[in-house]
Amino acid sequence: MNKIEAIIRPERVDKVKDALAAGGFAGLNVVNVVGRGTQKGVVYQGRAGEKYTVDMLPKTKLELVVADADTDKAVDIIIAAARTDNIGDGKIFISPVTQVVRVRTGDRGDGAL
Amino acid sequence: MNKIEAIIRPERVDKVKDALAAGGFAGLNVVNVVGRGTQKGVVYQGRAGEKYTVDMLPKTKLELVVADADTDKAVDIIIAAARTDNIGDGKIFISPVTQVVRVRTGDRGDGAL
Amino acid sequence: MNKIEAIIRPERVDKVKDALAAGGFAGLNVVNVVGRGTQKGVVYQGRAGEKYTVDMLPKTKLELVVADADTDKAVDIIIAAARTDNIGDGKIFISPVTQVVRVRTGDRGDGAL
Amino acid sequence: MPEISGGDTAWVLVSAALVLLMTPALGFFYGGMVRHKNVVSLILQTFIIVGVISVSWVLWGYSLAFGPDKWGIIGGLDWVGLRGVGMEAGPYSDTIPHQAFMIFQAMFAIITPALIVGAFAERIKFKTLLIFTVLWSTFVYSPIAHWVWGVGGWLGNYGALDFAGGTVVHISSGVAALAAILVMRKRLGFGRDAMEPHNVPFIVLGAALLWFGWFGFNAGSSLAADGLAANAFVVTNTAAAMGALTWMTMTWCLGGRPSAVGAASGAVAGLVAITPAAGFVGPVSAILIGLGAGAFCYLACRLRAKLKLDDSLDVWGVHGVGGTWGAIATGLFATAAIGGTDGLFYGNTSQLWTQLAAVGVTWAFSFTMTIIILKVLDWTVGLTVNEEEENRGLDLSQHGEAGYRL
Amino acid sequence: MPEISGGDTAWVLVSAALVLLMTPALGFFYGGMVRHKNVVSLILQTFIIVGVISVSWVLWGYSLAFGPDKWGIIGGLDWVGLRGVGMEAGPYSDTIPHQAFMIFQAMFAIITPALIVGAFAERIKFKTLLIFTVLWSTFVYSPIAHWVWGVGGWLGNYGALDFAGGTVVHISSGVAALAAILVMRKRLGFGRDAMEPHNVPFIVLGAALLWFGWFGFNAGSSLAADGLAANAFVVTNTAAAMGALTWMTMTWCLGGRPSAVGAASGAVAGLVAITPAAGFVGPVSAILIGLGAGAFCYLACRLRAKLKLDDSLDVWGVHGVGGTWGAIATGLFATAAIGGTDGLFYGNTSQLWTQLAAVGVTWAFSFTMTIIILKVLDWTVGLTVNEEEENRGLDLSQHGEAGYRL
Amino acid sequence: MPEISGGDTAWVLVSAALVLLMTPALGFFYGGMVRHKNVVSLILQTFIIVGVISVSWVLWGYSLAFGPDKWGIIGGLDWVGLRGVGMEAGPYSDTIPHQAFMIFQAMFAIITPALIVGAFAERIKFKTLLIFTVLWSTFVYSPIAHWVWGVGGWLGNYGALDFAGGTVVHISSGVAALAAILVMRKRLGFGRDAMEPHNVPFIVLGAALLWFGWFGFNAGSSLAADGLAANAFVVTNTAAAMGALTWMTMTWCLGGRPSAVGAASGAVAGLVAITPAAGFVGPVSAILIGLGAGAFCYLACRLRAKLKLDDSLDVWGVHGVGGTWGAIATGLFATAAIGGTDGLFYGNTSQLWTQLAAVGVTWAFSFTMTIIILKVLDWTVGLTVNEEEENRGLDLSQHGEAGYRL
Ligand SMILES: Nc1ncnc2c1ncn2[C@@H]1O[C@H](COP(=O)(O)OP(=O)(O)O)[C@@H](O)[C@H]1O
Ligand SMILES: Nc1ncnc2c1ncn2[C@@H]1O[C@H](COP(=O)(O)OP(=O)(O)O)[C@@H](O)[C@H]1O
Ligand SMILES: Nc1ncnc2c1ncn2[C@@H]1O[C@H](COP(=O)(O)OP(=O)(O)O)[C@@H](O)[C@H]1O
Repeated sequence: MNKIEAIIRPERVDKVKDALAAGGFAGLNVVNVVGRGTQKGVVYQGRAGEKYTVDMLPKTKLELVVADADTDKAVDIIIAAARTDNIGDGKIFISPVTQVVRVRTGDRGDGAL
Repeated sequence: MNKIEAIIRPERVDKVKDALAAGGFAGLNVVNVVGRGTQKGVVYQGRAGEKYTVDMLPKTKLELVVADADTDKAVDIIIAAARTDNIGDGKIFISPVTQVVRVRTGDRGDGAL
Repeated sequence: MNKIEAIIRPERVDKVKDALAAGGFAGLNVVNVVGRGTQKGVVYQGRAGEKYTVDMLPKTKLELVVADADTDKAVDIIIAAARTDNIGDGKIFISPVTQVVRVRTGDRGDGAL
Repeated sequence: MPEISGGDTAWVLVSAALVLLMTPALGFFYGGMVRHKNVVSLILQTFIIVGVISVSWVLWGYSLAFGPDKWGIIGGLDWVGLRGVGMEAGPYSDTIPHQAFMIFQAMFAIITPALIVGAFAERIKFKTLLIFTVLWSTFVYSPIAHWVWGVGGWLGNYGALDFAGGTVVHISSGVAALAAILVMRKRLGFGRDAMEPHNVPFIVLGAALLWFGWFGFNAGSSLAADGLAANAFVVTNTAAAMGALTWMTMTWCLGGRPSAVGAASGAVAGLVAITPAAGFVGPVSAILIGLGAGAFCYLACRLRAKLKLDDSLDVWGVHGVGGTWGAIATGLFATAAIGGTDGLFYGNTSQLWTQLAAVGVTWAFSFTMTIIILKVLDWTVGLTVNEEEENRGLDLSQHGEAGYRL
Repeated sequence: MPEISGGDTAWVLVSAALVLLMTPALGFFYGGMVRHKNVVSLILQTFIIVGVISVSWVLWGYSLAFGPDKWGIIGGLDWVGLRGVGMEAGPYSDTIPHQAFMIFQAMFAIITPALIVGAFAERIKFKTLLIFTVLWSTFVYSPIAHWVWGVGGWLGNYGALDFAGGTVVHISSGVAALAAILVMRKRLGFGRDAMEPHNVPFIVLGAALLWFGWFGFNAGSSLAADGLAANAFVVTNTAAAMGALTWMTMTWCLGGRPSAVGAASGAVAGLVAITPAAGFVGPVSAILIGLGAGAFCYLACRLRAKLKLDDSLDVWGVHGVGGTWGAIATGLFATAAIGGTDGLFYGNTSQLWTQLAAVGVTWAFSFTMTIIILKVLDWTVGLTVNEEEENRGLDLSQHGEAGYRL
Repeated sequence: MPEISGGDTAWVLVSAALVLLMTPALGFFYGGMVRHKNVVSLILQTFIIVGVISVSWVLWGYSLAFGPDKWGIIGGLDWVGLRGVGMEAGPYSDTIPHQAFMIFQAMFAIITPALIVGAFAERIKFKTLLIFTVLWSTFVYSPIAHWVWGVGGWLGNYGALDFAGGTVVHISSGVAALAAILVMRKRLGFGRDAMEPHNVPFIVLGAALLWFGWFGFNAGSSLAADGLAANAFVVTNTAAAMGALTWMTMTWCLGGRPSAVGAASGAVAGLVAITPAAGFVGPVSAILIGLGAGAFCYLACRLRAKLKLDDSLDVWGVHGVGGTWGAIATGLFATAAIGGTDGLFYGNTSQLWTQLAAVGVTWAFSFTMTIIILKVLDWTVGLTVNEEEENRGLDLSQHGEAGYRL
């Protein structure tokens, strides 16, 4: 199994979530983060007109664990729904998960997903 | 080493935390998330009596890194303390961790846990 | 690639972030957590003078994904900037990442970092 | 000639201050109800309406509403820029400075358009809102205020009773809300997403300050610190209480749990309904008026939801329906022992017809005019923000400010 | 016959409005102190008590407390539904409408049971709270108010001084809190988990609005806009200030750091203690009363914690102890130059005994009656929520509403 | 001898209550503007200043400011501990109790040092702040208040007009802020990190309550419920409104988006500027004064930022510059028809020079004295917290309290 961590624009969360559900990926977690990427930061005007470069911008991180075979499909769904073609669209990271357990039943393995 | 990520009911966090401590697992992190699982969502009545299905419910995620040999023990403790036998009890994910460093000393490896 | 998760003191986040940027590590995410470690907890006085031991303390988690070759460099930068030599300085965990995707372009691999 | 009375002047000035506070209070009542990404927008919209109308009222609004009458339908321009509105008594009271009356009325002129913003919350363009406020206040509020309260106004002459603004303030704004949502698109995701309040304490804070300020609104409308003011104060409190109890009980029985938002909304509904009646009815009637307000307004909001109308914060359900019920209830419960006029239950049938006529006229006028104003704005500056802006939230997209950084 | 005075009426109406605001303010003071999962419950509990008592006071509470005396212990039912309580002056003041007095007193009747909710915060069943409020107000508050303030009430006749409610409001509620926590189970995790305030700004907001409203409470109790009102105003402010400074200093010396919650609590303690004394003592005495209040109440809260009593928000420590100290201090610091009666330090020993007797009677009566009422509720509807509900928080489990969605 | 007037007394007591509320309101205005880790510190600092000055004013502050004059520059110690300040009328008004005047003035003495805390927010040591407050109030505020308002005070005798505290309150505190930031180090990360407001609703809540309270501040300064009070009320509201509109428009034009913080700041700027003028100018002048306030103060804040001065919350830009503009504007727009004195635009050139002189004196005195006091504190207790404490935030490091636990 793989864990997909997708860091996307907050305003695209609903769209991505719905697209994933439509693609059969119900399970996921969402958490708000602040992130910095290769984008140089947004120039921002303070209360008194002074200029700041804010490099840490609010992003939303989606985490979902999927079976190996489904990984590419899920990633493609996320990209399709999250992409605006502008800098700051975000990143997706994939890492291995060795075991999954359903708390309610104690079941393990792919079936517990 | 393994990372255990347990997504559980917020009202069970204290119980799980205490049980882990009793089992010798002091170190852990807690973060609030909202999550969606196979449960179909909760039907909810809005201010004006209209019905909504809210599919993203507040959950709490526990993260702890443990030695390989302790993994099953920790998982069992979590299940025992978090389980209510109702839908929405949550999931546990296990993934490999290759290195751990203690910031204060720079120590690495199992001993730094 | 590796994912570095560094759990550090909140008051050191800015210093660590700046040091990482100076070292060429732009991309990262920050999220607030509460954590418990081997430190025994802080004794705290309640409103009416009663004593509590609070074992869960606020920490900040930095997440960054880096190429394999850069991992040690990044870890060293973090340690140098986060260390106060007191209990509670935090931990760093390293785990494998198998793939990274840039949402804006769909690019994969190290180049997408 | 009676002199300026210190007691009356103190009371009216305090009342004006209390009513001023109601508009920012409304900002919290509304701001707590929207999603967190729009809290700044609601709070700013109400706050800046205080700014806009405070100035326009001094410049022309007061003159149009209360200035020397023209044909029963509008005040003249004689008092533009407050020329002749001075520190001595004016035509509306012998015992308080004319300026005190003017500023007390200013606060009513301020809160009325502010009430409407709840209808198109979370999607209106800020610039459009500002223009709408000026136009609506000038072409809807000032005329209605003149008809009902201005010396020579035709509805007042006709005998319509409106102690503190059931028609002038609540029906006018509540019906404008209804008109607005018929002209304007719904919020994205309306009917599908849960759009629950993001800050319940703010809602109750707003409601509590509204309740507090409403004593100025209603009891201040006596324009004197006398027995009538005391009566208005008592019935105001009683109806608010009963409205809160009723609405909360409705959410308990029909929704399963007693809701804080329901209690707060019910208090406001009770306050709305007692507004026209405050100088005409006694405390036991106030209990019934509050009961009716809680029940009717709650049901109106459910109806609105059923009809899939996106009156974001139920302005029509609370102010339109509550104001209408209050105006009718005045025709039912008024007693000559308190305000000099009897209602239906005290044997005077005709007053009820007068009240219904005033209600009908106000509905029709406010509805029509609001549609016209918004249509014009739709063709010119546009009404709502675009999809991207709405998704990000108005706070960031319109004002560049996040509500909270916690 | 003296006429209604505009100045006095304005002052008493404003004061009533100020005291009304105190109860929602209390909701914020309390709501900020609990954990975030119970903020709605505290804010709603206090808010809805405004609703409940506003209505019951009009229907029967006022008559029982202030109506024509029966045997010195209770008012008759003559004024039920406010029959005969009109726009003219009544027996309690010649210069203000009877209704103004009635509604001013209503606000006291409202806040008193609201104070008690702090004791069983975070665990009471909502339905139980509502029933308790009605019973307690009817069988505890109205009698005590009659004894002390009603025409013919025996404690007033006996010579007990209580300018604005040290016994009637604060001892009665503070002792009821003590009784309640002896009958009711503790919160889950009490004594083990940190249950620190979730929103310190709300606590200070509540305290600030309480302070503001307390000017109406104390200075309004003069029932006239006169020198006595000014004196009450001054000593109220002074004692509040000194209470805040003292409690904060205690947290600094004994706890290591000056605490904002401590400053806010100390201000409230000072306000409580000056309440019975406000019309009898001067400003320098007020400094000492505030000093005592800050110190005694802080120590009482520490004692409470030591004894492992779960008075969640220290109602007994602040209102019970503060009210008791204030009642005694009135017997010490009263001076005939201000309120017509001397206390111990001005040579009149007997007043102190009178005060102590009144304190004792109030403690005993409130304690016993509260135990009885709660025992009955325990056997019938039950007192507290179950474990699962408490863990989720009362907001979601009792009201289906989350305080914040940020 | 005229008697105490109920109307005037009611009005002044209400005004005192309103002004009391302004200081905690300021706590929210400031507290919302800082980062979340310092919200408790700002709210506590303003709250405890209410405590500190309430007591010191009773003990010696009032006597120094308003007591029997010594050489035109200070009040004597005759009224220490309020000896002789009683329930009858005093030298400052024939129609209200002397204590009412005293406590009304106390509220001004309280808010003035509280205004200054915005300058060194997020870095001052709490203990230092307390000592500074006592010293500054005694050696800066009391003298200036005496000069301008005390019987026999030299600036008042000289003819300087200051209706409600443009020089006494706003210039004195705004210039002290400027002095303070020249003596004190900047916040860590100033000029590099974004230090944006953490809670915009709190800012607007604070501004709204300030606006509300300011009616007491300005209209209460008439010391009577009369036409002059009504005029002051009207121009206060008008200038606040215009200030809000102007500043918000400036942020729109120069910053790209209409800002809620800007609207709130502009309202405060307008209120500051109208303060000295409120009893001397009419509503149309108030519009111009508010316009000037919004524009000048906004530009002053930009200048401050350009100069890299770390006046954390722009106390100088708003109160120093706004107060100066108001004092000058009084010399321009005053009309004898309202306050008995004409300004430049009504043909009286000399008044402008008098105003400028008063402004200059106040700037020089406050600036010098503040520098001296802070230098002494720097050498003794130290001014700012250390780096580690500042990074953690003052809430935890100074007070051991987290603002929010959500
Ligand atoms: N190396 C990284 N490790 C972890 N998170 C990253 C990394 N690089 C970027 N991110 C996250 O992805 C977000 C978008 O990155 P950015 O580089 O701006 O996107 P883009 O691909 O459009 O250039 C950042 O805000 C940050 O949260
Ligand atoms: N595939 C997944 N990836 C990540 N998180 C998941 C996944 N499936 C479930 N979760 C998390 O676990 C929680 C509980 O899941 P759910 O399916 O409701 O539990 P149950 O096992 O009782 O059916 C969800 O709210 C979500 O936070
Ligand atoms: N085994 C673990 N798994 C996950 N997080 C941990 C673990 N141990 C410690 N942490 C995190 O690291 C933080 C610091 O740990 P601690 O043991 O106090 O540091 P130190 O190395 O100074 O003793 C904790 O608050 C917790 O957030």
